[in-house]
Amino acid sequence: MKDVIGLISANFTTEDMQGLSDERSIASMPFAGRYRLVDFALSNMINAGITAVGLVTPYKFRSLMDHIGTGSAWMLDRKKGGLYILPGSTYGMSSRSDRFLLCDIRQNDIFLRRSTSDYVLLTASNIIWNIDFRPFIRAHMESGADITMLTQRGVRKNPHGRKVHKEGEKVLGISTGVDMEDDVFLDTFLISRELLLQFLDWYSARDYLDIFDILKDDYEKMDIRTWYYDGYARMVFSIDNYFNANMDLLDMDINGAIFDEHNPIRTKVQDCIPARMYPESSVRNSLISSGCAIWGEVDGSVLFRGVTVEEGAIVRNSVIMQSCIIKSGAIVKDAVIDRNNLIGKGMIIKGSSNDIYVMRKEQRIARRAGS
Amino acid sequence: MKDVIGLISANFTTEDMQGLSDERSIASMPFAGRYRLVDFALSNMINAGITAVGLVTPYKFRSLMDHIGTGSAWMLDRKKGGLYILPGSTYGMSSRSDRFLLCDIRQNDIFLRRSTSDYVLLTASNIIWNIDFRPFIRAHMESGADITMLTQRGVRKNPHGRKVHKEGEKVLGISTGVDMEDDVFLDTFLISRELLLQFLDWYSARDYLDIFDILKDDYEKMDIRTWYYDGYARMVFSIDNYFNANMDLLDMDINGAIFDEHNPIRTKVQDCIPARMYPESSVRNSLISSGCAIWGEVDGSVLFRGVTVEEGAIVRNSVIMQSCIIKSGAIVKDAVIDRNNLIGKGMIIKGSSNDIYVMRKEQRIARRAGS
Amino acid sequence: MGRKKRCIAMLLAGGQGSRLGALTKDIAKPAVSFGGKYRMIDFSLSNCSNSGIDTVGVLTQYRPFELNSYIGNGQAWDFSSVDGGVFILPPYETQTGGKWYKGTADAIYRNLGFLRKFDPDYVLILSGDHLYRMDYRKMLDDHIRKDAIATISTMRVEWEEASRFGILSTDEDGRITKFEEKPEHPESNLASMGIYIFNTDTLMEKLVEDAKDENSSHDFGKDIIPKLLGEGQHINCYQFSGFWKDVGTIPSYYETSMDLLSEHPQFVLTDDKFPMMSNSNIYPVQYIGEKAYVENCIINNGCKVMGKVRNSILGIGCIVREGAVVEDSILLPDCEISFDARVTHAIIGEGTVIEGGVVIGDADGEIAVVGNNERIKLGGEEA
Amino acid sequence: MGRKKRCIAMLLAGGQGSRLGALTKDIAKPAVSFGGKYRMIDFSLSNCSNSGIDTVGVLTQYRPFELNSYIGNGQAWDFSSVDGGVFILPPYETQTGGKWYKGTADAIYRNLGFLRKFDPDYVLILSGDHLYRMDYRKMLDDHIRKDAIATISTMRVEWEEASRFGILSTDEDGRITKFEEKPEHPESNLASMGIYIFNTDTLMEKLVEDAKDENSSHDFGKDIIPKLLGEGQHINCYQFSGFWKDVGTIPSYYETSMDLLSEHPQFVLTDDKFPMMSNSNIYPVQYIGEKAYVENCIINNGCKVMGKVRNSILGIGCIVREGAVVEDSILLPDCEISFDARVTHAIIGEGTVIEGGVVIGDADGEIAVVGNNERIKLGGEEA
Repeated sequence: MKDVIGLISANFTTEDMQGLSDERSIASMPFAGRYRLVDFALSNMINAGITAVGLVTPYKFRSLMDHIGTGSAWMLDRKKGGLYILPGSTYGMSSRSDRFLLCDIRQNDIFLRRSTSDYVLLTASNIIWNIDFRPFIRAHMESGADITMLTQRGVRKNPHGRKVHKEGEKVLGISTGVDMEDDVFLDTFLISRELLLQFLDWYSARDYLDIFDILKDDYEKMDIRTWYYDGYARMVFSIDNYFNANMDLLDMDINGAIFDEHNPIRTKVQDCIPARMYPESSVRNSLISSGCAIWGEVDGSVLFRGVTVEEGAIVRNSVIMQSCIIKSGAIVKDAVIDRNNLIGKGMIIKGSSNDIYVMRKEQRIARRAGS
Repeated sequence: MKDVIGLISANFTTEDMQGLSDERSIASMPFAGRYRLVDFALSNMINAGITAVGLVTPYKFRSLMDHIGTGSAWMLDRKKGGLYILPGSTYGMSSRSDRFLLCDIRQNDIFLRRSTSDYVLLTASNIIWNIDFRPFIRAHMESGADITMLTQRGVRKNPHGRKVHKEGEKVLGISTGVDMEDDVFLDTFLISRELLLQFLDWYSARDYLDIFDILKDDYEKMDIRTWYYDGYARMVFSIDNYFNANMDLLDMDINGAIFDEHNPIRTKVQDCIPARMYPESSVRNSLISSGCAIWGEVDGSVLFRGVTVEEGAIVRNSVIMQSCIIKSGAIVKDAVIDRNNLIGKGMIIKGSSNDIYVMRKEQRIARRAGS
Repeated sequence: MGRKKRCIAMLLAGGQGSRLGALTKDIAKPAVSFGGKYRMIDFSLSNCSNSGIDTVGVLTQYRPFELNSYIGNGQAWDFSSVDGGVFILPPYETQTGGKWYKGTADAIYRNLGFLRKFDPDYVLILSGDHLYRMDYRKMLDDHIRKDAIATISTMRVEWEEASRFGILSTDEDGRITKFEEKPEHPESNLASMGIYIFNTDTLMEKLVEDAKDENSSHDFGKDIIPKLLGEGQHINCYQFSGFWKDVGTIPSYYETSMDLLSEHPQFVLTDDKFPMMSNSNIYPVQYIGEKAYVENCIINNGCKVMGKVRNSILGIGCIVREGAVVEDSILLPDCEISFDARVTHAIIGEGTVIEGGVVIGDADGEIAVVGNNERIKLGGEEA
Repeated sequence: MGRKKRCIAMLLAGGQGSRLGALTKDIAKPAVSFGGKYRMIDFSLSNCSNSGIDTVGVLTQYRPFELNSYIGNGQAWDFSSVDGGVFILPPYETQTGGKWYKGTADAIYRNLGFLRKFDPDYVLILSGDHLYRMDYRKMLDDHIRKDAIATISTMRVEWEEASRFGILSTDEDGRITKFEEKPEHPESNLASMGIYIFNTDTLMEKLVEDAKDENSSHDFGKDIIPKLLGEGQHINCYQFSGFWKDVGTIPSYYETSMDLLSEHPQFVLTDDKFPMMSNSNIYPVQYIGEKAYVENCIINNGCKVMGKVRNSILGIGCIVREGAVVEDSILLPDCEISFDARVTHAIIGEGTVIEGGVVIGDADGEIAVVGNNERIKLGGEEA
């Protein structure tokens, strides 16, 4: 797929992450025990054979860059193409959720101008999916459309999602907020490189708008189509989205579809000793990452690397991030615990299934190494 | 040198580069045909065996990141340690020339906290030198000083340089502006990691100051020493500094000392065909990079990659950056020509030896691919 | 070509390790999996990397493909690639024909050109299949301090085991006075770990001499060391303290592995300052199913456990289906234990599938071993 | 382990290339320098990379060290390392002993396990020492369209040269009807380039058959292809157009190199869309001194020219001292031509030093060749 270059937007945020994204971008949110959200966009791109990918970074890019490192995990450490780290505008600092800010693209237009590829695949960095982009790309190329938007039937209400309004096959516009059965825009679209560069020229005065906002008056004139994806896909805009997507992976079928060994989701390699379940432990229906040491009970939960669950401690229906320690007798239920937290002896942390408790990082212990 | 981590500051700028640093940081200024200024700081660090290096990036970091890429050119693509890309404060955007802003360090304090090394070697990204840091490090460790500053006898007047005031061995303070024979601070110092972290705590209210400004009242109380370096070293703050340092490399001795094959200055690898001198060309006393095609006359100049000098064209005492074309009969003298410029047929570009002509990038031709 | 090297390592990884039976049928012993995610060679390579040795030659000969692919350019162990790195050194053909490595000393001899290229002051000679954590810098410091021409790393072993090793005697300064390869009646219990440091000049000289000696078996323990001692040369004994094991047989492989499941394992895998690194692919996080039962286990990335697993080690990418039972066993990477199969007191090779209902091993018998990439069906085996 | 591969390449790099004399005394022919910064293998590897082939097995045998180090993990040619990459495949020892590769077909036969591991639909077989730029996708498309079991890439050669090649005849559909290895009286001038695509099944089957044939020399051109034709199998002829050269002798090496200095070289090194990549270390920029004279030259990174250089190619890191003269010559990487030395109509090997005042070659004589890593002194040669 030398004909297509990728552009991943990681310069947006929301306020609905209850503090989990205060010091990191949504793109670098830890997920499913060892991944970060941006892994999905990057892996899907390279699994489709795209070898030149631009990543528009948020202002707070340290945690993202720590993760991305060399790009070698995604085989993007290359002479031709490779991974381009592109600074996003400071506009992304305000909790605005526009995914494809014109100014983010303009200030990195060199990435587009330097390329010789015909098409650009743009996608957001907050989508959990394992999609083969190739049929989508083929459909766009064959249709000759100006833009092809990737959509899916809505599976739940989401105030942050974007609904596509269509008349027959023709896209008339989008609006924010989606419901079940709506055509949901999966924040992924194909456009020719030339047309995208033209947009930058035409709308040079309107930097602080999303590319789909500036299109408002043009939907009529342009050939904008949709392409329907029926695989698993979830977008993360809020703590609920985040929690539910983690829990979805306890479903064998979804887990198998997302972590397909033939189209692997790649992430940064870290050396970590294997997970260790001790004689008295009880573990069920959970993801237990390497470096975990389990003496207690874990059920219906996702444990990131290096989590310790001591004897008699109970973790249920929760997401526990890296290097947390759940001391003996403590109980954690319906919660998301950010990294480096210590849940003291006998302490009880409880949310409820429709109001997940969130503990921000390093709340209970002196600051430790890590991010 | 696992005892020492490195921290390179690239988040500062000056206004004296005559537009050459408008779209790039000083750290990413192209130099000596194929290098960027930051290569010296990075290479000296790794040649001293330092394997964990933080690079505080400027707000406009795209060109720097393009160059740094994976860090693999400096063998910093590692599991333990490696290269950490650290976002600088937006404060570096204003053309302030403070090299070690407290806020730049504070907002990346995790890099320091996470480390287990005892010492931090801080250096600026605008110094051209090939220094073996190991004796400097050894001297600091053995002396037990709080801070050891690396200095050199001033070789020329420089309003941007910083002068070290001493009484005997004791440093009393620094001031801006240096003259011949002054003790010039080479913007490089060693400090214990603990002490640097303490500074962040003590001066938590004074973010927008250079670390040596906040020390004003402390010079008395602290054991701050200097270590004298007598090798070649030049700092680039202005177009004159930049031009002269390029020209210095036409001196075989300086060239050999800087590009020492046993302590190589490393840079990003790019595949480029060899340089080609055609039958009628005349080339003398010059650096001619790969990808150059020379039909005309080049004397006392530095040509970057992919420069074409057509028949009858003359280039003298000039720096010509990547992908420029000097058309037949054109004359370029006493000039710095930024990349992607076309000097048309018969055109004459002339500065003088004390007033170098500067042409910013892509002035004379339609925008072409490149940065 | 960068600076002169102080010390480079030559890692002997050519052996088959035939006493590991089915486990080394198609791969070299240093490539055998250990602890579910490591391979034997990880320990020596990690030791080198953690000891600041940046150049390693790996001498291969027996079925090196998996090993070569695994080692790659050594980046997984933080070997840099510009000044040094890991170099695979297979036997090769010259203008006068090709020659296989005839012994450990011969293998190094055939690669004197490699030593000359890097021109180190010292050469560290290692085996690629030992389990230990060692900072070679301490041994090198000792070698230099004692001003010896060679140093052998040793440790005390149980007296009853001593006749399995090369056994040495020393004077009070640690100078070796006697060396016997596998003596019937050992005079001491100080055993060679097969780890040597040589001054490069001496090594080169002795290897050239040895190559000309038609009676030599070209082995360090059997030929080079005794020869040097016979000449009255100063060979220093470095005493290592800590865990070290040459896991050479199925029972010792099994026991050493299972010890990782004890409360206080003898060999501790984790150590932030001296980590054991490995070259892992990305596998998803360990999945423990709704009906799974897991007790006292080590479980690696990519495992999916739906059945029952007790006192066992599951290598990366293993699958234990519903109704399957795995007890007191080691599953090497990418095994699948199908529905209602039962694996007890066994080692199952990499990529092997135990089909539904099959029973492997029993608690009281010998350790059952199934080789790599097999498919075991009910009522008979099929490759 | 990633997806099934469509096509992988097997690159034969085991040969000595003895007709290159001193240039291949200590390195394999595919490792010989070309154009001052490339090595012969760069062209095949770049072609693979540019053709979207992400997995390459490199079969080595003769003095592979420089080649192995140079290839590394293939990253210099943008071969990724997770799903594919470049794999060095030396001869190896099995439980029944070690065997050297006996011919091109035997080399592939001994690595059937490698083919099975990646399980491609097609296998592309290449030589590691040819100079050309070729998009193998076009050949593969042709192979698939013609529904052949094998395809040979060919080109028209001068009639007088034809007897040096494998010569084919075809029917009007491009199906090969006859193949003769180096015929004395060639029937056509359509020459095999030694580049084959096989359906994997066919290839495996035929290699197994060939291995059992005691009369076979185990060579593709001499055994496998004639056998298939004899069986009436459909072998397709793909006609390549463009520059291609097997630089096998000193004169052809010299001429092909010097052609790079002509106004319109036959082989164009630069092509942004299909670049020839190489694995270069970082050398500083070319330095041309105050008193230097440079005329019609190719000069690579790291060169320092203080003397006079005419009609010559200077490899990376070469030094030409003041008063030295280099004319009509090729300096391979890292040569030094000392004060007042004179090199004319010569090829100087890598790392060789021509000391002050020495005169090598003359304009009218044969091409003078000095091997790698020599030091030539006044009044006599010394290694």
